[in-house]
Amino acid sequence: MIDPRLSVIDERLGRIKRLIAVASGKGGVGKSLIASTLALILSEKGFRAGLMDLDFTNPSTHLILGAESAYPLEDKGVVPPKVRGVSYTSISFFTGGKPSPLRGEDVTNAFIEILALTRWGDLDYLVIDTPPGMGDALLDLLRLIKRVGFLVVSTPSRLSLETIKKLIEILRSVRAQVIGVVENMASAEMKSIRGEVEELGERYLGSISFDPEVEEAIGNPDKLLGIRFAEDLRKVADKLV
Amino acid sequence: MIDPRLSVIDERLGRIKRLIAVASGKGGVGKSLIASTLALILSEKGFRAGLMDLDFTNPSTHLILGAESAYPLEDKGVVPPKVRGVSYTSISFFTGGKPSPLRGEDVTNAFIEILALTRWGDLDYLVIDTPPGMGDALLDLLRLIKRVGFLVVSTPSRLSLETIKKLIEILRSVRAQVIGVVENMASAEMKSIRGEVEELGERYLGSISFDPEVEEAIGNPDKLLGIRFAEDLRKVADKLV
Amino acid sequence: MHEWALAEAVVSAASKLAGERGLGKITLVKIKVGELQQIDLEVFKFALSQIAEKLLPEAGFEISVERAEFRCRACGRTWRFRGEELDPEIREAIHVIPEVAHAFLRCPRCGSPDFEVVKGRGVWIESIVGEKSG
Amino acid sequence: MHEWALAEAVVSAASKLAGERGLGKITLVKIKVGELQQIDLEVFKFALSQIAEKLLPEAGFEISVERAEFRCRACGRTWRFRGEELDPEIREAIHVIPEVAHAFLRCPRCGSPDFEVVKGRGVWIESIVGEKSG
Ligand SMILES: Nc1ncnc2c1ncn2[C@@H]1O[C@H](COP(=O)(O)OP(=O)(O)O)[C@@H](O)[C@H]1O
Ligand SMILES: Nc1ncnc2c1ncn2[C@@H]1O[C@H](COP(=O)(O)OP(=O)(O)O)[C@@H](O)[C@H]1O
Ligand SMILES: [Mg+2]
Ligand SMILES: [Mg+2]
Ligand SMILES: [Mg+2]
Ligand SMILES: [Mg+2]
Ligand code: NI
Ligand code: NI
Ligand SMILES: [Zn+2]
Ligand SMILES: [Zn+2]
Repeated sequence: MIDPRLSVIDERLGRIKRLIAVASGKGGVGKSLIASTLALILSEKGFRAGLMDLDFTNPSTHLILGAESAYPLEDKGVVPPKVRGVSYTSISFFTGGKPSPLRGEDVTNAFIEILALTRWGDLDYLVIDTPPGMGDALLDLLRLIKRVGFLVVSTPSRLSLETIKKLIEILRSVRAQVIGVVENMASAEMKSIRGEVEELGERYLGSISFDPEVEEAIGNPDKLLGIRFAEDLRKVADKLV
Repeated sequence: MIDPRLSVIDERLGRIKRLIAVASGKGGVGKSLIASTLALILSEKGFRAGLMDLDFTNPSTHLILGAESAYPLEDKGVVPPKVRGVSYTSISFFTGGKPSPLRGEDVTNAFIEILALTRWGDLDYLVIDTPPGMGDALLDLLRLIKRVGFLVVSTPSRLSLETIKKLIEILRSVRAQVIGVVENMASAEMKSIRGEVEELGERYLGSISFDPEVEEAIGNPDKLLGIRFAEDLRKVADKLV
Repeated sequence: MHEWALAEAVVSAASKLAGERGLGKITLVKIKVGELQQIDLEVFKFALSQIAEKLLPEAGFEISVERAEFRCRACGRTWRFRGEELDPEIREAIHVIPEVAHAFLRCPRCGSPDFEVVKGRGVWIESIVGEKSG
Repeated sequence: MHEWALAEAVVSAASKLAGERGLGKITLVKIKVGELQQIDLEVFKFALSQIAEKLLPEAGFEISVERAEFRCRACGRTWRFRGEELDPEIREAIHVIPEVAHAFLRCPRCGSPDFEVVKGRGVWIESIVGEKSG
C-alpha cells in the first residue's frame, strides 16, 4: 500500500523560495518567540512570509501572535490564514487549544498531512518553529524537506550550548544547511557563546538581549515589533535576507 | 511474540517507596535543574534517593551533577552508580555525550530496557527528570509506572502557564497524581502564577527565584547545594517529605 | 473541502507508480480511505475524475472505506470511531488532521489519550492496474 | 553482564503466561534473541537454568538468534550490524541499550541517523509448550 501524500509535498512547497527552521534541541531558549517575530519582521520588510508551527504537542506561536481565532480556509486544500500579513499554520487551529499528547508516529502523520494539504502559494520565506529534543519532528523535517536551512538558537547557558553542539553535529552528518547561531536572552552577567560558536565553524548571527518587555508583548504582534527584542532580531534578519 | 521485559518492571521498582516525576510540558523551565537538585537535597536529608533521566534525546542531569564519568556496574542487571549519594541513571552513560536522535518508538524501547535492567534496590525516593512536550516519554511513564506522582514546574510566563494547564488536564484525565506546582525563575518583574495555580485546584508548592549563581554551579553539586536556588528548593522539598 | 488536495496526491502518486513500473496507461486505481478522514466520497470522486483527465485519462477509480478502530495502549480496550456523536467542529478538525483525535477522544474504559489508530486512518493506494507501454 | 536480568524477565513472563493459559507445567520456552543485544548465550542459558529451577523446574529453553538489519528512513538503504568492527565500548553500550545505536551508527549511503531496526532487536518469547493442570 502506498501513501500518496508523500508525492505532493515537493509540489506544495514548490513556490516557496526559502525555508528556515528555527531549532535548538533545547526548550525554552526562545525558538517560538524568534520564529514568530522573524516571520513578522520579514513580512514588515515586504517579503511574502509564512510561519509553520511544528511543535505539535506544545504549540505556542498562536499565543505569541494572538492568533487564537485564526482558522484556515478549505479550498482544494487548506489555505493558511494571514496573521498580520504572515501566512500561518498551526495544529492549534484544529485542537482548539486542547492538550494534544501525540506519540512520534502521530507527529509524523500529522506533519505529512499538513505538508500534503497546505497551499502556501508563492512565498519568499517560510519560517518553521520546531519542538525541543531530537525526535520525530526534526528527523521528519530532514527526511521530507531536503532544502530547509537551520537557524540555531541558544542561550548563553552551558546546558544550551552543549545541546546545540549536538544538534549541529547531526545537521552536518546529513549535510543539512546550518545558517548560523543566534544567541538569545543575553545579559551582562552571562558570558557570550560567540567564541564557542565560531570555534565550531558556524556563523554567529548576533545576540538578542533578555528583554523584560517580552512578556507583556505576548499575544500582541504590534507591541512585539516595537520592543528591544524585535530590534535585536531585525539585525539578525538583515543577515539572512 | 511476547516482550518479557514488561513482566519485571513492577518488581524492579518494587522497593522504591515513592516516585516523583518532574514535568512541565514546556522546555527550559528548570525541570532538569530541579530534578537533579531535589535528588541531592533528599539524599542530604538522609533519605535513600535516586535520579533517573528520562530526557533521552537531550539528557542534561549528568552535566548538572558533573557526573560525566559515572558508569553503572553490570551485576545481574545494571546497578546505578552513586553520585554524591544519589543512585543515578542516564542514557548518557551509554551515548558518551554523543547526540542521540531517537524517534518515539526508540524512546519507548530504551525506557523499557532501562526499567527492566536497572536494579535500584531500596530507595525512599526516585526522582525522574522528563523531557519537554507531551510525547512518548510522558505517555510511557503513565502507562508503565502507575504510581508515579507529578511535580509540575512552571515559570511565571504565560507561555509556560498555558502549557502546564494542558499537562495537568492530561494527568487528571488518567487519574495520575499531581503533587503540586513549583514556580521557578521568579523575579520581581514577573507576576506570580500562584493565583492561577490555586484556581486550578492544585497545590502551589512555592517559588524559586531566578538565581544568577546557577550557571556557575552547574557541574558542581556542592556549589549547587550552597546557592539561593537550593535554599528555595529545600522549602519545596520540605512539603514533599 | 480538502478532498481535492488528497485527490491530487492520489493521481500524482499513481502516475509516478505507473512510470516506475513502465506502464503506458493506467486503467484502474484501487484506493482505500480510512473512516477517520471522513472524506466526502462524491467530492473526492469528482476531484479524482477532473484531475485524472489530463494525467491518467483512462483510469477508473475504485474506492473502499475502512472503518476506524482504536486500541488503548494503557488498558488494551478497543473501540470504534463514532463521528456522528461528535460536535461538528471536532469532526471537521479530525477530518483535516486525524491525529487531533488525541485532543478530543479518550479511551472509554480508562480515560487515556494514549490510543493507537489500529485501522481507518489515511488515504492509500492499494493497487494499480495498467498496460505496459510499447 | 545483564543477561541475568533478561533471564529473570523471560522466566517471569513465561510463568505468567503459563498461569494465563492454565498450564500446570511448562516444558519448553522458545526464545528469540536479537543480534543487536549481543547476548552472551552461555551466560544467558546458565542464568535461565538457575532462575527456572524454582519457578519452571521442568522447562527447557530453545534459543535462536536473529541477525540485525537496519533500514534508513531517509534513503531506503538496508544494511547489517557489524558488531565486530565497533569499538568495544560502543558494543557494550549497544549491548545494554540497543537504541544508542542511533548515537554511533549512520546510514552507509547517506549518513543519516534516522534508521529503523527492522530485525534483530530485543529478547522475545516466541512460544511456550506445557501441560494443562488438573
Ligand atoms: N529575549 C528574550 N527576553 C525575554 N524573554 C524571552 C526572550 N526570548 C524568549 N523569552 C521568553 O522565554 C520563554 C521561552 O521562549 P519560547 O519562545 O517559548 O522558547 P522555546 O520555543 O525555545 O521553548 C517564553 O516565556 C518567552 O516569552
Ligand atoms: N532558578 C533559576 N535561576 C537561574 N537559572 C535557572 C534557574 N532554573 C533553571 N535555570 C537555568 O535555566 C536553563 C533551563 O533549565 P533546565 O533545568 O535545563 O530546564 P528544563 O529541564 O526544563 O529544560 C538552564 O540553563 C538552567 O541552568
Ligand atoms: Mg517553542
Ligand atoms: Mg531538561
Ligand atoms: Mg485529511
Ligand atoms: Mg539489552
Ligand atoms: Ni475538507
Ligand atoms: Ni551485559
Ligand atoms: Zn484504556
Ligand atoms: Zn540513508
